Order: sequence, then structure tokens, then C-alpha cells
Amino acid sequence: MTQDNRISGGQIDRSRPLRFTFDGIPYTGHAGDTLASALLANGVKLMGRSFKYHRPRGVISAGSEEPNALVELRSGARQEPNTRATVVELFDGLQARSQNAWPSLKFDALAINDRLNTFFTAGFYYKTFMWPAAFWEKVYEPIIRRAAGLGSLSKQDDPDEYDKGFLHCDLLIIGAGPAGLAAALTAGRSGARVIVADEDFRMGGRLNAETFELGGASGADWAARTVAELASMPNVRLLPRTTVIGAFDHGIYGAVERVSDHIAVPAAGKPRQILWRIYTRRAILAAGAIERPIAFENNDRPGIMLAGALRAYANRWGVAVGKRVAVFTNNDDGLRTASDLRAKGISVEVIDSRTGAEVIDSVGRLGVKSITVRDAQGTRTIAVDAVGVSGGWNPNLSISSHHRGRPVWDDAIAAFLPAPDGPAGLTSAGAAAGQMSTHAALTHGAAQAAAALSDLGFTAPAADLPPAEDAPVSIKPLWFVHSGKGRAWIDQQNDVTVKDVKLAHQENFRSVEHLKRYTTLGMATDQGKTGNVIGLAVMAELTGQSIPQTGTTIYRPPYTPVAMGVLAGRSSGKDFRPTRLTPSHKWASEQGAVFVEVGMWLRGQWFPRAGETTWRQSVDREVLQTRKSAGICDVTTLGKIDIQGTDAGAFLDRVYANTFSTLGVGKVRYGLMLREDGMVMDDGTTARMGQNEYVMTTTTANAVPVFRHLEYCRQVLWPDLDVQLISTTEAWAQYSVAGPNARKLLQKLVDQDISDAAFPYMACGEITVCGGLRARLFRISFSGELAYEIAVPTRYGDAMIRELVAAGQEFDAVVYGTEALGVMRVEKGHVAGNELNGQSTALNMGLGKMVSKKKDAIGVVLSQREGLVAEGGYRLVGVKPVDPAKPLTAGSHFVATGKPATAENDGGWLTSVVYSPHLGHSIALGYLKNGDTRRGEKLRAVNLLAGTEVDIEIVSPHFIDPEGERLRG
Amino acid sequence: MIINHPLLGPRDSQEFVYLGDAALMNRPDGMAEGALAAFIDFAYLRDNPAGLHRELWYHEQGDRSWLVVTRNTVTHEITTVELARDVARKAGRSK
Amino acid sequence: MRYSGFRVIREALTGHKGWTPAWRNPEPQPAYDYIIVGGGGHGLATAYYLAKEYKQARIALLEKGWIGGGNVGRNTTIIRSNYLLDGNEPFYEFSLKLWEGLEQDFNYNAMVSQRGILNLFHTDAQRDAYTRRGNAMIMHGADAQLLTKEDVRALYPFLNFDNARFPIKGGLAQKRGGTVRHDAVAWGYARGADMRGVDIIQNCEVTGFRTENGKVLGVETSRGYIGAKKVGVAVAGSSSRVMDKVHMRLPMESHVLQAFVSEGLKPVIDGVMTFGAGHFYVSQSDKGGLVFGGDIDGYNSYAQRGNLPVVEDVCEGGMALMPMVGRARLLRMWGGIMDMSMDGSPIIDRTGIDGLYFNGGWCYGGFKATPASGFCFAHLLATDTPHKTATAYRFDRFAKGLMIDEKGQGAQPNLH
Amino acid sequence: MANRLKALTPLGHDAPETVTVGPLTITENTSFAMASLASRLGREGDVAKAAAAAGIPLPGPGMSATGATYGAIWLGAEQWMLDAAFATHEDIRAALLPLFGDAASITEQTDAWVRFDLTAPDLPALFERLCNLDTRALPEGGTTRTVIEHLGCYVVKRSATQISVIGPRSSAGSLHHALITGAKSAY
Repeated sequence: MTQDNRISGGQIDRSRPLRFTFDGIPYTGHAGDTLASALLANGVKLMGRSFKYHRPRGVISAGSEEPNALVELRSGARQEPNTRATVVELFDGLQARSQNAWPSLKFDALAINDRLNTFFTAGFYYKTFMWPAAFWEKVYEPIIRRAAGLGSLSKQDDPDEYDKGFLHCDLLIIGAGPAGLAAALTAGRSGARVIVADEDFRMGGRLNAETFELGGASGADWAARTVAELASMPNVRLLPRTTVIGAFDHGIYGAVERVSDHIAVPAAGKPRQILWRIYTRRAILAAGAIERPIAFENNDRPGIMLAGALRAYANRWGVAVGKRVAVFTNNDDGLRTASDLRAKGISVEVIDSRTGAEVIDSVGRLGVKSITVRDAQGTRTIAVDAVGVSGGWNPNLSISSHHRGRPVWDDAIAAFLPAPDGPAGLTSAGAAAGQMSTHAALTHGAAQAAAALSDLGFTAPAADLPPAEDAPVSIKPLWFVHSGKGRAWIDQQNDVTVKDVKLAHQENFRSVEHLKRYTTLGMATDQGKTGNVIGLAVMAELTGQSIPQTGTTIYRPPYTPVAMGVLAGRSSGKDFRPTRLTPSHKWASEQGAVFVEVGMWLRGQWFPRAGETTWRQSVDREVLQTRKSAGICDVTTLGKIDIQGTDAGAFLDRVYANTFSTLGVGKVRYGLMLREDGMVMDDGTTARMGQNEYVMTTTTANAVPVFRHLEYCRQVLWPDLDVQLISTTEAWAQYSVAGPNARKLLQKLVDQDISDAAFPYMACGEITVCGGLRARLFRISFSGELAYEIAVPTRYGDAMIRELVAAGQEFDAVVYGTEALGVMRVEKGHVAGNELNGQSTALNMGLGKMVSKKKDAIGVVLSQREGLVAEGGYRLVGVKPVDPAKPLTAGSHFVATGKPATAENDGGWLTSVVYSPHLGHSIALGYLKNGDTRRGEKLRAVNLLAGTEVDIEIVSPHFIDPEGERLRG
Repeated sequence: MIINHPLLGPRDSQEFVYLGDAALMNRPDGMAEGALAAFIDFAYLRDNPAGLHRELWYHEQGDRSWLVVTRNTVTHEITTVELARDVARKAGRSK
Repeated sequence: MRYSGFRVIREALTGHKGWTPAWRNPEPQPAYDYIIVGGGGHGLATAYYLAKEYKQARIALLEKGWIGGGNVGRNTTIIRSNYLLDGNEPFYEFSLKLWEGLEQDFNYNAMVSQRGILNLFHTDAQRDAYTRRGNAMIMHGADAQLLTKEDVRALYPFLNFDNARFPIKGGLAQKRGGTVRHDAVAWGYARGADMRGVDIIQNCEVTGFRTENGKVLGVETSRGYIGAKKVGVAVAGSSSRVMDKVHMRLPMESHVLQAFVSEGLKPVIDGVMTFGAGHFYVSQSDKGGLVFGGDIDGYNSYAQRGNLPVVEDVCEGGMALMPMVGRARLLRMWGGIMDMSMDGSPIIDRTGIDGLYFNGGWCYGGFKATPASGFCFAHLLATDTPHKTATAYRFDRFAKGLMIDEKGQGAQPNLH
Repeated sequence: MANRLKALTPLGHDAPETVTVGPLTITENTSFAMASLASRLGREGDVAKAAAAAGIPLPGPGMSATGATYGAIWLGAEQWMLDAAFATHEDIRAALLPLFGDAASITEQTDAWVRFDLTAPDLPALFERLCNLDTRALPEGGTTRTVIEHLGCYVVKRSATQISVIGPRSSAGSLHHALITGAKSAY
């Protein structure tokens, strides 16, 4: 198709034609076009359908405020719903489709809703669809949901990358129109660090869309020259295609740079978009103003648009939207559209409401064909193919209200101005501050920059600004045309009409928030940028109050909708969070280990051997062989904290419920750490390596919170204790070697004597291995076997696992993973993550005797509250099935035999369940009410989720070696 | 938010972990008479003011210092930032 | 006026002239039997049930701004009763049952939509905890199902099953969970209460309580003194501010929770889903917007707005769970003030002052509790005894060591 | 150290790895041994004296410094990370203990970290995508711990064209990946 509506002029590159399709039909445009301007150049006015009534709609704006021209952009996994055609920079090969229409944009079946509009008033759905009760979910809602939404997601993974970053500046200037550029020049020349962000791909703002001159040059040329000068300044950073989305606390702004949205596919390694967090000392909002329409009957037909947009398409993009144009305005700015279009040879009729003339209706289903005008002479119909409407301009103050500051009304421009109590450090300049002429915008921009810089101690030289038009705002407010019974649209996307506001008023939804929520006014993808003030004005008239008395509209971030991908940045897929690898990871990978995520860590879960087809075979072998001979396990992930200082022992006495200051040098003790509320926070062993030197281990999960807690105790609670802390979790590769042959195995590697006499149970010390490598040895056991943990500098962790495996060969030693570790700790009756659930006390765990009441330790006092020590509370028990063949399930609840499985009979639950290959059946730990007195009792373990129940017997939680003979062996 | 660290200057609050009211430094003596009542008050009751709030932040991703930050809970404006250890000592906490 | 489909048709054909205000704007009377402070969901529901179920009269509800302007108007609309602990589950199940009959009860279509809630799990420990919880739910008369990874895949094939840092292993589902059109809940209760004679007084801020000999006499307000025999406070995030007027320190902190909605999209997500390896939960509204949220910002705040780090954290969770949402756009974000209690569970109790009652500490779970909270608070106000499903929600549970700590995080509100 | 074991680098190889992305070179540097030094309570003066005597610089907050044998990074109040050539100071703690006696707590840290040295003409272009640190304004020697891709890392500005990132060793791979993808995006 040819670009029939293309006229001369504009800032498009006619030497670079670009091909694109809309609803499958091929068109061409030019570099510098938006999708909207290119479609309009090709005579396409119908671009979408409205949300509720499926009314045919065209573009009404030339910017990000667009409510109507939403398309699905691109295809396949890159499909992008609800994209505003007015901000899509045209590229070669662009594909766009209309949305929310079926079977086609021109003939949309759901346009039936428009015929039934009298039933679909604001809030009608709250009053009906209630009978019969079951029908809402079965009948009504599915119909409504099918009709809901605008565009669609692809349901495929987004293939693009996104970046995030941080920028720092003295002054952020939001918007690069005349005010923003003048501010930037002033600031740039002062030497301050300046960032200028503009959502457009071409900086200049309205200067690119107007015909008036700045000091003899066209506005666009002046803008281009100024941008070039700014670009040459090393202290100025220009961010075109960058939308500042929100003002956050303490001068932090969010901004989205669209790096690759103007090309078909991002270059390799390059992001589609970047989220910049901009840290500013000052910011200036120079975001211009947004024109608003005047509501009249059937004011939503394709071809009826904002007057300023109409002339922007003509001036910037060389597009005549229509050949017979009407301009309906209540202010002088609308007249500019008429004069600019006439200068391009287009016939324009002006309906100026200030003379008493009004447009009262329009005709044309898929595009406006005529309007009805009422003036002193009466009513007449004018044939048109485009209408420009100007109801005045609203300062684009969105960001100034992000901290919930209330905008203030200004009668002179009949619009709200930015709140005086906006975000700290933010001022407004130019049209965003109500300075509407070009001259005012330039001088105000420069002045606001100078003021901000002066606050920061910079001296700004006076800017040499060109002379420019300085026309006053001449407006006589007209918000909506009072006429017949038809509908006049306020919120075009959500189909909110003047009538809806009237109904809301009638039903007492009069506060602005009620109005908004009841009618959905301003809730569409444009967030009411063009419509909100009109809605307020209608309500004001109905309540007999002024607009500011009726309320203000404040905006929330983001300024325009933001792709969720860019807010996630690179934290998606496998890179959602970093991965921590253990020192034996390389070796384990070579063995074909199965890994499991444990927090950020990847740990070996089990190590299958040839011939093993189920995980149980591997785990059973690892357990049995460890108990029979020896097993090796990487336990590096346990937190390690180096605690030194002359008061280190006293410190440990306060953070552990049990006593540590009495621990001898070269000894290890199991410690129980409570939260101040008396619940168990963590457990682990702490070794006394020297007089003033301890090494604490924490659980893998709590390494970070425990360290934080210890620092709190050290710095905040007892600031004069001589204690120093540092984490050494990563510094040491630590392996557990367990089983009857553990000593023999280790002795092959350890250079010193580790006989029971030389290195008894719960001993620790610094040793060397493999001919002189410094290492640490701890004789501790989680499995219940004779066991050691040996630590070597992490860089030798890989070599050490290989040494251990080699040394273990003669004993048929195995390497075991977290599953076998779990089996053995349950067999031994040690509590772990499932028991350390933050809801349990030491008493619950059967460790009440460890809580020393002779000293003031964290959590001791509150652990003694009546409800926590009362009879009948949960106590740790062991559980075995009466029939060994029956498997148990963790999370099953204890129910007395013969009682129904209801809450009254809920006796507790099975916390951890494993299959014990040693015993040949399932075993479990559990919390059972009064469990310490119920050994031998028979109950049921009920799992209602699976519909199973198992007869069980309550036993000691120590299934293996309750006397601890093995570990002392 | 930005916390003006007394040693390191302005740092993003993302580097910090928040604990709560700085009154959490006034841990009662667990061996004293009436300790239980004192601990219940200490652990569970808060002024929770709408306005100036002295609160504990931990520079977990920085220098691991605990800070007392005075911040307005309505505007989020931060007026003072001190090292918690100094504040604690001034308040008479020692060993 | 009774709402019905027939009424909608009749009004449509006669120009909608017959619709009357959904509630009146009465002037305050000098005194009432009951004053409810707070025109949020819980206050409105309390007034409604006090009038309807407990047949009380002379009730006023005082709201400092406009009704429904607090958290009932700014939440993620989820209803569920998938709680673990004995102190909570009967209450939330009672609430869910009230939701199930609510629209017919108050003659307003709040779009109660039981499309199910699914809590995903990613580790064996999470599976064990959800098994414990699911069983507890069923034992309390609620519904629960444990889904396998394949069950989840059948429901939501577009989730990240193959390239996940923390792979999905299954989920705990409650089919009766779902969503409700949040604003409509406030309006439905307001209209129902108004129809039963409750005076809903907007723009009336309580500035103090008048007491004598440990008994409440009435409230000072921005519109003058109003006497009352009993006063019930249900002001959520403002709880500490209001109760400070009688010098009561509460076991809670006020925190900001942000919530988010995307642009309208054709239906992709049928029910409610929570990610188990990050902070993200999501549903899709009847209008097509993805409604989602995550964790609280984590610092005390009364600002009703949050900051970017949490926005980013939530979207990271969203992308990790369903990578298709990269190209969906976040449309709007907002912040509500949560009355975060010290154990993550609420309080519905008497206070040290005779005739003054308190309802709060809802954390970020207040919306789903709205009907039962109102019902139980009305019960307490009318009978001076706790409702049988709310007996654990007492102030003294902290002193006694009877915390209801679902997450096991202890006395740190920002971790609940 | 006399033993028969073979050490691996943090990235899991026999020798340190070097990667080039456009103008940027990322080098895994294993040539330094590290230990933390924390002054005992009230012994700050002794620590300062001992350090001065041994030629060990103890820089102030947010800074690092290099001496003849030892370099130092400020970690926190009265706490530093000292480094020295691995070849001569593999057992760095043993070397430091006699210098400070009981005035300081010293903990070996060599293997807790991975150090990447990044060299490029315009490093801020990369670092603005990695962390919230104004590397343009940071002075030479400026050093701070901050977050890179969820990981707590020390960033040490050695010169306008060289910055070291010292991160947790177990996440060396993830950190390396983040540096490379960031570089591909930035350059």
C-alpha cells in the first residue's frame, strides 16, 4: 500500500523506507516513524477495540498517554501485548496485530456489548449474577473472563535478556523538551554530573512537533543542536528511549532504557532493556504537559484525536490524518493545530467553545465521517475525516505525586500543578510546572537548574537561550458537552462515560477513590493520563463543588507500564540466584552424583553406582556401608564462624543455652542456640582451638542469620566484651569420615597419631595431612558412628576428597550424600531442619536439660513461660510402623487408635521420615503431645492427603546405639 | 532508601538488614527479679510511632556494623545514623 | 433496595433513574450503643454482623477518610484457609465458609471466585511441611490436596520446569481458595450495614477516647464528641497510633506491603499461585490483570508506598517461576500499611479499658479474614466472650508463651 | 606448603583463568594469601604500632592500601583484610601472629575468596551494570563491600583501568558468569 496520507516535511528519513505489517497486511513507513504515524500515513485509522464495549478505536495521541491504539507487537515468544502504537519506533520487518477483537478488527462479534450498553453501566456486575449461587463460577464468570483482558501473552519463555544498573548524578533531568534541554545546558556548563532522560527516541519534546522558531532556527533544529552540544560534554549523560518510571526514597529514581526495542532482535549479548536505578542529589521534572480532550457524544470514533497530536503527526511525521479536518477547542493552543494544518493545505474548520460553539455528536462506525456542531446559528453537520480536540493541557506531574503529595489547582491554566510536597529534591520546570509557552519553558528550565545547582554548590553560568514564542494560555474550561442521551467518553480504554460518573454520583460513590474504583475510570493501561481530570470535573459539577474540592488525582509508579522482565534483570532461569559449589563438586560431578539445592548450595544427594536403578538402592548402600565400614561426606556447607577474644568464652555462654566457658582447649561441645523468645534458633558444635579462640559451626541454613545475631549480641547488647568474629565457611573444605573404620582410614592420611587415646571423642586440634598440609580435625559425629570431620584449605578440597576415597578403597568406604546423611541422623535421633522449625523449644526437642538457668543467656527467660513448659506440649519421639512393611510419610499426623482424624484428636505430626536400611523399615521422628511419657504406645500416623494411615508405635528417638558406644569406639 | 553510614557515607538500604526498634538494645538482665515480665515487654511490645523512629539496621553486605538510624516512618526521611555500639555504650551497656 | 438481574434490566430500560445511594451520609448522633472505629473491611463487616447476626442497634462506624480506603481497597484479593496451626485454622476456615455464602447474604456480587490456590514447593523439607499443613487443614474441616510436579505441569504448563534454579517439585492446593473483588467487599458490607440502620460516617477521624474510672464513655472526633457504650477499634495499620491515645503499647509494628497489577491480558492463570523459592504470588483478575505481590518492604512505615528493591525482588520471583511474564507489563503498584504482629497472627480481644475492644494485627493476611474478623469482633462486642473460632487471638498469649507463629520466625514482625 | 596435594583455583581449574570480552580482561588471581586482622578490645593502639613497625598499612574506612610486603583492605571497625604474596606467605596467619601477639585476632582467609582482576579503559561502563557503586567517583584505592548479582563482594579500585572484585569462593562460577554477561552487555 502507498502512504496516501504522507505530506511533506517532518523528521523522518524518506531515504530509509521500512516495511511492516499490521494484521498481516504489508505497509511501508520511514525511519523516524512510530507505528502510529506510519499507519496513519497509510490511511489506517482503525487500530483497536475498547475494553468493555469493543468500540472501534483509533489513535488519539502521539505519545505515551495513548489509551486506544494498543497492539500486539512482534510474534512467537517475543509477542508483546498492549503495546502503544504511538511509542513504537518503526523498524524494518515489524509485525503488529490488533487485539481484543474477534473475528477481525473491522467486524468484532463482541461489539454486541456496545448495543447492550444500557445494561452494562458502571458497577452493573455488582448487582447481578448472584442467582443461583453456583452460577457465578460455573456460568457467568467464565464468560466474563473469556471476554476480559486486552492482548495476550505468548505462554512461551521470554527469550530476551535484561540488564539492571546504577547511575549516579548531581542532577537528573526528566524530559528533554525545551525546559529539560535548557536545564541540561545550564547544568552541563556548570560542571555538575547531569543525566537527561527522555522517553522519546528523538529528544526535543514538543519542539519536534511545532512549527515556531527558536532564535531563527526551527524548534527541531535547535533541539538537535542542543542535544549535540550536551552529548559533547563529558559530565552529561543523555538517555534517549529512557522512561523515568518512578521517584523513590532519598532521590532514587527508576528508569527503563529501551536498548533494543527499535530493532527486530537484540544483538548477541545485548539486553532488550535496562532498568537504571538513578541516584540523584537533585532532580527536575521537565516532562511537559499532556493534552486532554473534551467529552462529547461519540467522541471516541477513529479519527477524533487530540489537537496537539494531529499537528504533531503533520509537523513531525509528515502525516495528514485527514483531508477535511475540524478542530474543537476551548483554548488558543487548539488554534495552532488549525493554522499549522492550513499551512499544509488542509482544510480546517474551527469550533471554538469560547464562542459558544460545541461539537455535540459524531458519525462514522470505523472512522469519523461527520460531526454535529451546535452554535448560535443552530445545529449543523460537517463532513470530516479527522477531528482535533483540545480541552487544554495538564502539566505532566505524575512523578511529582509518587510520594503521595497532592497536586494543587491553578485556575490560570485550568489544571493541576505538581505538589509542593513532592519527593524531596525534585522540582518541576516548564510545562510540567505550568509554564506553558516556549519562552517560559526555556527560562524556567534554566532557572530551576540554576537553583538546584546552587543548592549543591555549583555555579551555573547564565544560559544563552534563544528568543521564542511566549503566548499566554487562553482557556475557558469546557470539560464535557451537555447534550442528548448518548455517551460521551472520558476513559476511552475502559469505556467510562459521563453517564457512568453521573450514576456513581447518584449511588454515592462520590469520593474520587470511590468514583475511580466504581467506574474503573483511570484504571486502564494509560492510568487516566488524558481522562482523569475530566472525570473529576463531571463529579465536581454534580456535587456543586470545585474540582480541587472534589479531589485530586495522584499517580503511582510506574509512570508508564514496565516489562516485568526488566524489573527482574538477569535474575531469571538458572541465574535467579547464584550457585554455591562445594569443594568436592568437581569430583562428585565426575562420579555422576545427583545434586540437590540446599539454599544456594548444590550438594551431592546420593552417588549412584553402576547397576543401581533407584535412589533407594544408592542411599541404602551408602548408609549400610558407612555403618559397616566407613563413609565420607562433604559437610563444607555448615557455617563456620571464627570467634576470638579474651571474652570469647563468656560470649558463648550468653549466646548458647548451655555453657562453653568451661570447655577445655582442644575440645568440642554441642551447643544449643535460642532466640530471645525461647525457641531454638540453631544448633551445632563449637570447638575451642585455643585459649581465646573458638570455631563455631552452624547449620547450613542458618549460617548467615546466626552470624548476624552474633554481631548484634557483640555490638549492641554487650559492646565491651572483647570478641571478634569472622566467617570462615568458605575457607575450609570439610569432610566427615564416619564408620568403624573411620580412624584407620584417616590415619593413613593424617601425619599425627589419632588413636582414641591421642584423639578421644570430642577432641579437636590442628594437624597436618598428606605430608604437611595444615588441617583441622574434629572428632564429632552426626551419624552416631565413630566419626571425624577433617578440614583442609578449600583449594585442596578436591585433592582431599580424592585422597580420602583412595585411602578408603581398602575398606570399601563409600561417599555418601545428603540423603544418607539424613537417614543416619534420624536413626541416631538428632534434630535437624524439620525439627528446628522455629516453633520448637529445647524442651520440645528433648533437650530441655541443656538450658542452663544458672546464667543469663539469650532466650532462657522466655523459654520458661507457662505455655512453653506446660504438661501436654509436644515432645520429640521416635516412631516405627507396627508392620515393618508399611512406609511412613513425613507430615502425617498422630491420631489415637479408634478416634476419627479430626482436629480434636490431633496429637502432633511426623517431622522426618526415612527408610532405615539398618532396621529394614521406615522410621520417623515426630512431635507428639506428651510424647516423653508415651513410649510404647500404639497410635496411627494419618496422611489424609494421600488417604493412608499406618499403625505405629512410639519409641525412643535414638534408633541406633542409644548408649553412644559406637561413636566413642 | 539511602543510609548515610557514619563510616562509609551514603549506602543503599539494600545492603542492610532491618531488625526493628532500637529499644531492642535495652535487653533486661535475665538474672534480675521480675525478669520474665521485663522480657515480655522487651520482646513483644513496640511504640511503633508514626513519625521519628530510632531503629536498628545491620550492614550485612557492607562492613557488618549495626547502626541506629533515626527515620521518619511517615516520610522515610533519615535524620541521624550512628554506630549502634556507640549508642549502646552511651546508654550504659557494657559487658 | 434489593439488587437483582431483573432490577438491572428494569433500570436499564428506564434510564437508571431508580438507583439509590449504596449507603447514606448521615450526620453523627450524640451517642450510640456501639461505635466501630475504622471503615475498612473489618470495621464494615463488624458493623454489618453486629446489626445482622447479633441484632444490635444504635451502631455507628467512623472512618477518617472514605470507606474501603485502607487495605481492603489495596490488596491482592486472595481468600484461602490453608493455615497450619490450631489457633488459626478454624478461624480462617470459618472465614472461607462465610465467603462462600457472602454474596447472597449481603445481596452484592463481590465476585467470590473459588478458582483454587496452589502453594508450590521446591524441596523435600517444604513438601514435608506442606504435608503436615494439608493434613491439619483437612482435620479442621478444610480441603487440601498435595499435587505432584506432573499435576502442576498439567495445570500450568508454562511454568519454569526445565530451566529453574529451584525446580518445582509439587504443590499444596486448596481448591476452595480463590479471589474476591476487594472493593466490592467493602461496598457490600457498607450497603448491608446501612440498610440495617448502621450510621456510616465518613471523614470523621477519632482523635481521642473519653474514659472514666477505667471505662470508655465515647470518642472525640474531628466532628465532635460522640458517646458510646462500647467502642471497637479496627484500624489495621493505624492500630498503634489509635491505641496510643489510651497509652496502650501493642505487640505490633506497621509495615508497608506493596502489591502490583499488570496490564490487562487474555486469561492465562486460572487460580492463585505462590512461588516457594522466592517472594512471588499471583492470580489473574476477571479484568485480565495479573495481580501479584511478594514480601513486605521490611522496615516500619506509615507511608503507603514502597521502594524499588522489593519491586525487583517480586519480579525476579515472577520471572523465575514463569518466564513468559517478561513481556507482560507492570501497570501499577501501591502500598498498604500492615499491622504486623509479633507472631504473625491477629488479636481480637478486650483491652484494659472496659468497653474498649481491639481488632488488629492482621499482618498481610487481613483481607481473607474480613468476614470472620467482622463476625468474631461483633460476637465479642455483643457478648463479651470470644467467638469459638477466635479464642486464641488474645493479647496475653505472648506473656503466656502461646504464640501462634505459622512461620516460626519469632518476635520479629518483618519476618512473618 | 609441603604436601603432595594439588590445589585447584576457585574456578575449579589447575591454573587461574583469563577471559577477554571486547576491551575487558578478567583474570582470576590466586597469587595472594589473605588473613583478617581484628584489633582486640582496647588494643587499637598496639595494633597500629605493630602494623607500623611491620610496614603494614591499615587504611581507613572505604579504602585499601599497599605496603612493601602486605596490602590491606578496611573491612569494618578495627578490622582489616591483609594480603601478601602467596608464594612467600602461604601460611600468612603464621607470619602475622608474631607481629601482633595478643593484641589482635587473626584468621586465615586465603581460601574464602575468589579474586578477579578486571582491566579495561572504561570500567565504570561495566560496573554501573554490576553494582551500586559509583566507580567513576571512587578514588584510587577506594574499596568497599557491596552486592554483585546477590553476592557480597569487595570492589577494590586499584587504578582508573583496574578494579579487583573479591567474592565468595563457593560462588566463583556464578560471579564469573555475572562479570562476563555484564561485560558482553556493556562493551
